[in-house]
Amino acid sequence: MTATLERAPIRHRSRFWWAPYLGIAAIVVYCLSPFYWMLVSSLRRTNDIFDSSPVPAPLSLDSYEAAFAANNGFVRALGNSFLVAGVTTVLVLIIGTLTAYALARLDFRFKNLVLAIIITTSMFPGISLLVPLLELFSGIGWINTYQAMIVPSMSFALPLAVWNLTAFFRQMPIELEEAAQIDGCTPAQAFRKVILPLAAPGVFTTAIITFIAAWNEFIIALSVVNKKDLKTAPVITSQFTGTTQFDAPFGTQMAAGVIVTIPLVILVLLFQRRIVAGLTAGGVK
Amino acid sequence: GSSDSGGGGGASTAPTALEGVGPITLVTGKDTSGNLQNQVDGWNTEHPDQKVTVIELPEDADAQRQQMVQNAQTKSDAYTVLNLDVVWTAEFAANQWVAQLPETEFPLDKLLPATVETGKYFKKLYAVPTTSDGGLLYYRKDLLDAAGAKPPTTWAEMNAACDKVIAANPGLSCYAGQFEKYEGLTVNFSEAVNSAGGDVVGDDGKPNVNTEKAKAGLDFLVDGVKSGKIAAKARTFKEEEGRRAFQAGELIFHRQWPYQYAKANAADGSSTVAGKFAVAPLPGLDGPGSSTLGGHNYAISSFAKNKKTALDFIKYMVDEKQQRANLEKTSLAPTWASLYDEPALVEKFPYLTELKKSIEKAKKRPAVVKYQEVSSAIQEAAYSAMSGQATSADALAALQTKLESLTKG
Amino acid sequence: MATLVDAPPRPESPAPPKMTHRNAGVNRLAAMLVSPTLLVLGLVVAYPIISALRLAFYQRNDGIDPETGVLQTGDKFVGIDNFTDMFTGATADRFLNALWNTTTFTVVAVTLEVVLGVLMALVMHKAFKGRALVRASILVPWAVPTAIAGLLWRWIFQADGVANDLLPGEAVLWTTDGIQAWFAVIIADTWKTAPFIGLLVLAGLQVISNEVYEAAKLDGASPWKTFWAITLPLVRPTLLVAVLFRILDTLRMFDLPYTLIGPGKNATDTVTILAFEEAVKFGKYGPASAYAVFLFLYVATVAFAFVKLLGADVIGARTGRKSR
Amino acid sequence: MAQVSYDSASRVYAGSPPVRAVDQLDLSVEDGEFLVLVGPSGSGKSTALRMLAGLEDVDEGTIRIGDRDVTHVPPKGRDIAMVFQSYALYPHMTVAQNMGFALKLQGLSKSVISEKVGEAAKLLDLEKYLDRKPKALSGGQRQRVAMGRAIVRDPAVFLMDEPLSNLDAKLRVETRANIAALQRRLGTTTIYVTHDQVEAMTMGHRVAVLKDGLLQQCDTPRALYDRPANAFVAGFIGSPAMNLHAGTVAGDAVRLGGLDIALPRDTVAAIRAEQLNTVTVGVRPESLTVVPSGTSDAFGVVVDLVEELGADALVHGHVAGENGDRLVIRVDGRTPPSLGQEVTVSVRDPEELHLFHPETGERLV
Amino acid sequence: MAQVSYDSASRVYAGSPPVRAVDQLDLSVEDGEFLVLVGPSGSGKSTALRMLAGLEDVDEGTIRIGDRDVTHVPPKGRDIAMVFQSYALYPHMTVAQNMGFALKLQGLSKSVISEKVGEAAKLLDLEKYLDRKPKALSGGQRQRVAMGRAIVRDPAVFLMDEPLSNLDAKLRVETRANIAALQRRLGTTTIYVTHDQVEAMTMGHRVAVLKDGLLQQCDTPRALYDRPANAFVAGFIGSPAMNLHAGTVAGDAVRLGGLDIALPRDTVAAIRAEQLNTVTVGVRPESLTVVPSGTSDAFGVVVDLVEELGADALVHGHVAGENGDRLVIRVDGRTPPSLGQEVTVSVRDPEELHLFHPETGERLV
Ligand SMILES: Nc1ncnc2c1ncn2[C@@H]1O[C@H](COP(=O)(O)OP(=O)(O)OP(=O)(O)O)[C@@H](O)[C@H]1O
Ligand SMILES: Nc1ncnc2c1ncn2[C@@H]1O[C@H](COP(=O)(O)OP(=O)(O)OP(=O)(O)O)[C@@H](O)[C@H]1O
Ligand SMILES: [Mg+2]
Ligand SMILES: [Mg+2]
Repeated sequence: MTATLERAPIRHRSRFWWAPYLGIAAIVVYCLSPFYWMLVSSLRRTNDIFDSSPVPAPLSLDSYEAAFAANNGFVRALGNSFLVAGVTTVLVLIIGTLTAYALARLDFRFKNLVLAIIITTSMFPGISLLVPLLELFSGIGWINTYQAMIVPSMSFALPLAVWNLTAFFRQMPIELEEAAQIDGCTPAQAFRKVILPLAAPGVFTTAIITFIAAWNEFIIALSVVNKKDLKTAPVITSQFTGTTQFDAPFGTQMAAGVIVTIPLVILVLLFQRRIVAGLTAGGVK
Repeated sequence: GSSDSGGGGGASTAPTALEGVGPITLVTGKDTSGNLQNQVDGWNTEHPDQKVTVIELPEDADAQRQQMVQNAQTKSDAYTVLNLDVVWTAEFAANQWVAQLPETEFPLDKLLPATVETGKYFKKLYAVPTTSDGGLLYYRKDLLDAAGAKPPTTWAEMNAACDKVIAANPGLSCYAGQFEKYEGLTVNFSEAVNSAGGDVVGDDGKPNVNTEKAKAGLDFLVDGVKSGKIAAKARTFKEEEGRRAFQAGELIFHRQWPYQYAKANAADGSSTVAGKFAVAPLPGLDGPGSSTLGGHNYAISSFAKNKKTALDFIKYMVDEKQQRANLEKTSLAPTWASLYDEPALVEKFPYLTELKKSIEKAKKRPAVVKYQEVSSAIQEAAYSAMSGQATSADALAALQTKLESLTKG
Repeated sequence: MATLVDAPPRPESPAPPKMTHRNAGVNRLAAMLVSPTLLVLGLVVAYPIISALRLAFYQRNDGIDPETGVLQTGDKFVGIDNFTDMFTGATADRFLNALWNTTTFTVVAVTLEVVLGVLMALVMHKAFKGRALVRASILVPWAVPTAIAGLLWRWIFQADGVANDLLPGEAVLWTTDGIQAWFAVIIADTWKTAPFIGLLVLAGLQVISNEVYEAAKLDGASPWKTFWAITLPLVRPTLLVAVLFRILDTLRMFDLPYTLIGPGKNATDTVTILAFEEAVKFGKYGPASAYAVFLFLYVATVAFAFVKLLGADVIGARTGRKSR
Repeated sequence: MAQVSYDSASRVYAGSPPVRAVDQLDLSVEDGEFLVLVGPSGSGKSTALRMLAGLEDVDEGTIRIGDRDVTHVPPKGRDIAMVFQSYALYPHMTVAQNMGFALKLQGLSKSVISEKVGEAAKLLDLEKYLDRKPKALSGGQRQRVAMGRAIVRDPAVFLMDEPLSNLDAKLRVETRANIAALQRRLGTTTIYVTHDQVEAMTMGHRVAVLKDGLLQQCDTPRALYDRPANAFVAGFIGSPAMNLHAGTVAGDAVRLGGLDIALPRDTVAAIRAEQLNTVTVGVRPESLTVVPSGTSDAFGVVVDLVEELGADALVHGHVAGENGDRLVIRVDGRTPPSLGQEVTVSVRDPEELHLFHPETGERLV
Repeated sequence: MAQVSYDSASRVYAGSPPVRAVDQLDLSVEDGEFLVLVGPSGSGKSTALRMLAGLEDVDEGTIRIGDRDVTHVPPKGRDIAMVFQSYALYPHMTVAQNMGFALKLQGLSKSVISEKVGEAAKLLDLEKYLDRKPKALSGGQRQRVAMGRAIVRDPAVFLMDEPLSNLDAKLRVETRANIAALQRRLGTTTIYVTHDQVEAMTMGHRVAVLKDGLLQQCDTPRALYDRPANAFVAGFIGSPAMNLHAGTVAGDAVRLGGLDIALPRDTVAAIRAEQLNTVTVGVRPESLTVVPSGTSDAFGVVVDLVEELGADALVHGHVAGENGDRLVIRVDGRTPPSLGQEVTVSVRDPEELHLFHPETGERLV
């Protein structure tokens, strides 16, 4: 038998080898088709925006030009968004990791209470927090500052980050951490040098989620900042208008939607490399 | 700078003197034309020490209002001049979020009286109108001409015209307005009631919708839906959806704001009805109906600094020069009465004549503190009647009760 | 720990005092690690929550000065009136309806999202060429800002939008009040957030050791059976966290029905929309806070029940060295 | 280099009933001593090591290293190196990084680290694999890496938990010798868990036997083999295991397999003192010899199974007659008896009999 | 029950250079046979098993079970049970669930499952732990669970990868016997990886020796021990290992340790045919005996180290004189020589010498 030659095909081609790929295709289509519509709408001319042909003809970058029109300050807003979301993500990961470590590995009093408190803060309808928060920020002079956007974003992202990281750290083989401690690590070092790299899928997932959440945060950013220089992309997007009061600049908004989504996609592409399997393989029996 | 001491009106009701000179902010929904910045720049070069900074809020009116309310609640001095929708005046005035303004400081007599009314609360001026708006009936002149019909002045005429046109052009629908459940529905309902000779809230501030006339008004809408004269999908229309339908040639009559005029006439192919329509005053039950007033007023936040500058800036903005420039640039309806009669402008904006009529005859929406709740109640009543969930009589009776409790005082 | 009863007392053993000492050390370390998180949460969330709690027992004075039309200022304490009004007052129907919507949205949407999300995770987990792109595209819906997603879906669902173009038959008026609006919200929400669950579950999948799968293969498990008996139980910790947070979020759902369908529609009003309208539109902060507080309690109850029923290992009583 | 002692140290896992994995352990290991810890699977060996390493709470009692009470000292502060039974390799590091990790933490320079790692790798035949990650290694290679990680350091105490269990015989003999030599050279106190009889007998200065968390005996290998403290140790130490049977006391002799064996005087005295009728008699497989049939003081054994080990063979059989006790005899590997055959067996020397209390299992004298 | 064969099967791990973990393996196992696979750590034993199980790609060649070419059949379709070297227990299932999983998949009823699991647990002394999760078990207990998981099924082929390595000697002997008995009773074809000499010698019908992925020899244990095909096998099988030294050919004799040992005639013929001056001479530790000094045909050995194993002792020493070869002698455990002493040693029987080609290592005759 010439198994060598036929190996690969035989091994992988069962009768329904294509079924998983069909599934993948279906899911990708499901996820992308509304986005595609967004893209298509953003590429239509303002005047045939109501068209419903699947491919815009003629293609037009009007909407993008409008979005990037100098007076919109959209580029600057993108920068602000990056700053706010980036700082939020880094800080959330740092302090969330510390907390998650304590929750996953230490046995201390009130642990469940702490977990409960953390998640409790995710139970209050966010819009009800807005006015008191504004009062608070006015009181401490935070209006028109980056931290006024960063700190609330952090507090919205933290509960999930902590819970998720806790679940991950708890799944890491404890022997590895023990081995590191024997090797002379403090618990903190053991955690940082051994557990954290192995929990990369969880950490990067948390990073992606936090970043996206912070990137898309709207109502706080809108309320605590009124200087154009500090506004984030979603806020600027909400201010896009057409030529009159009632004229919803749908194309421009969709263009903006595409533009603010693209960096996230790139980010996901970058981060997802770290979401890999088998990091702990070969570690313990 | 100006050396006028801001003269407050009545002693007890004008608690704050409008004082202080220096940089201020103008808070507004995003400028649609780019002209605002020009106007502000103009002011800024004249008054370098009293710079005006524009703070743009979201395009969505509810979001604008939310920001302004929040700002008032936190008593922040970040906002100085507020660009308020006409219907917000009462709420902002009653809450003392905006300062009372000295009437004598403004050329109110040069403005359209109806618009000035929208800036008043309990007979005192809190806001100065800078732009106005009124509803118009857009109609397909070509089709009506072909069917030999005249622009209608009553609903009956309109229906009759429709029947004729549709007989020749099956598939068209007769009429649409803004019937989605939002502020536009309040406007359309109010217009219907007013055009039937009724009142939503009387001049005495008492609600008055449980009347035959109001019912006749509501029935115009309800029957329209039932008979199909108003297409089912029109119940999802806001301004833009309606405009699209009209431009696509699906509608014979359309109640719409003036902004549609230019768009529907665009010759770039986006509109199939360019040059085929005209505008008329809204029709009514027994004769021409009346529109509801739209538009924006400038007011001064009570918590702001440099109110004197703010006052001067508003004066600058309502001035004829600025209004003319604004009209030319943005085609927004001015409040400066004489502009409507300038031939040059009328030629450029052919609807001005009809619009002026419309605004002059227009009624303002209820000037009540709890306007938002009133409006919600109206929308609820109109929406449920139009969707057939309630009879118009029941809906109006319920609305009356609701409004009474809301305006109790 | 040192409390085992059947151990004979050993007076010479210095253990008990030291144990407390050691615990004190652990407690202190834990306090240090946990406090930054609690601080941030405290700063941003605790104060507002407390002030909202307080407001729930107040109502605004709303008499108008008949001369000037100026509103009276200040709040009055009304006890639990705001809460009783919720259930018996003029808006009780609307509230109960909103509560029903909130609940049904949560049950249905979260269920769908879990199913889809897990499927997505499995797809993203599979190794094949171009996986990175598939991963990225699956996450696209979740990356689209909610406000824009609302607009987008409104666009799709409008009377002559694509949804109706694609569907056969009469055009459906998705955004008018009625069951179709409810479905529209479910569809949009599922689309938007299933990737979130997918991403979290994906990460959970990565830490399952391959050997366990090999063992299952040899034990004769079909892929389907492997999924149920091996994969699912092993991703459970992460899946539960994902679902828990989705439940919390969906119970507080606001943006999507608000932008997609609009407020005031019976089929899609949620409790948060009511709270928002009361507060932001009508300026009635007392009742609004009462809604918020009620919702808060409701969410807490659901979350508690969820954790109790399913999530013993989510909060994991046993940790650290005790179990190796 | 340090002395190590457990003072009534216990580890109790919560549960119902609680598992007393290590129960009131009293054990002290001299400075520089090589102590081998043996015991059945689940007897608490790993737990005892982990307690000493600081990885497991000490629920009762104390543990000392040198003069220090380390009961509550974190692992880092104990200066201990450990080979984990489950390897516990760092999956994200290469073999070299795994081995050098502790050194890096000590702040040694790169060149010193790579030198030390190189030495250890050479010792363990791992040079070819230094750049691989653990998952690309075979079981035995992983175990050697785990071993190497402990060896490169120069700790006060070595703890090794079955460090050679996955190695082949040859490598094992070599590594065993290497470790013993290393330990002797460095003089590092070592506690070594194994289940390999040869390792237990050859490597340590003393051997401690655990059972169900309880220490049974701790003595030199020879003493353990020659004078097991109780029937359990007797049966546990030595492979194949000692034959243990109930024997009837008949005057100054004990009756075993139909054979009366005279007992030494002090043994008899002990039996008398306890007023026993039966005793547990232990005899090692090599204490039995196959003799020509007809020899006196011998009994017949029917051969059930012969295991040939090469050098010698193990004869599994039962005493001829009904319900005869089963026993194992070690015979020369070149001339094993055949299956079913009846061979005549005698006890080499009555001194080589071990007598235990039938109930408590304690050694009699 | 099925015959198994590897036909030039290879497994190559990508890398530079690629690792040929299993290299052109040709091996066939009879239906019902018990084949033991041995080899140094990293020689490809686990890989060979995993190839048969379908867990590893077969890069060249084919694998058959019964008459079927299963090279590309998924594991599920092969009807194989395997004990993993790293256990691979299901962490979320109790011991009972771990063992019953395969049966549950077969759709057996609860009562049947619990009966079978109970039986296996009894066999493996796991009854007390049935409700525990793996992480609350000791290393040996985990290994037994892994074993139990394979045993409860009734597969066509058993694959066991060092299934007893973490068990103590006693349990190991018992389990070994149990497995052998079970295998004989069921007649299930079994491939068993071990590095334990005793297991290798006693359990299997045949033993296959791997080195660097290459099959060295596959024969009965006895044959392997008595006639190793090459120097590698000779050194690998048997513990302690065979003494292997270069010997000079001197006429009909070979000179070893200053001693001329006459060779059998066919051996001499073979040496002549190859025109060799030196050969590798192998002699097992037990083929050397300590004789009274002065005996002829003997040589002096200086004792370097004595390992007492209980029954016997291993004497490590070197041939007296400069640079004398190091060698190991097995002596009676009761009278070991002491360190530094010079003992006189002779070869028990020249027939017990093994001669290998000095370069290829192949056995001569
Ligand atoms: N993923 C891999 N990549 C590269 N080489 C590998 C990989 N997995 C195993 N190897 C190598 O293949 C060889 C054979 O490994 P295998 O596990 O079969 O050895 P083994 O005979 O079972 O050894 P042990 O007795 O130590 O378990 C080893 O040298 C190992 O290092
Ligand atoms: N987390 C736990 N909960 C309950 N019991 C446990 C736990 N961990 C270990 N045990 C039990 O404690 C006992 C001692 O375990 P330990 O690992 O010390 O045994 P061991 O002597 O090392 O055995 P082996 O030779 O099999 O490795 C075992 O019976 C084991 O089942
Ligand atoms: Mg152990
Ligand atoms: Mg192996």
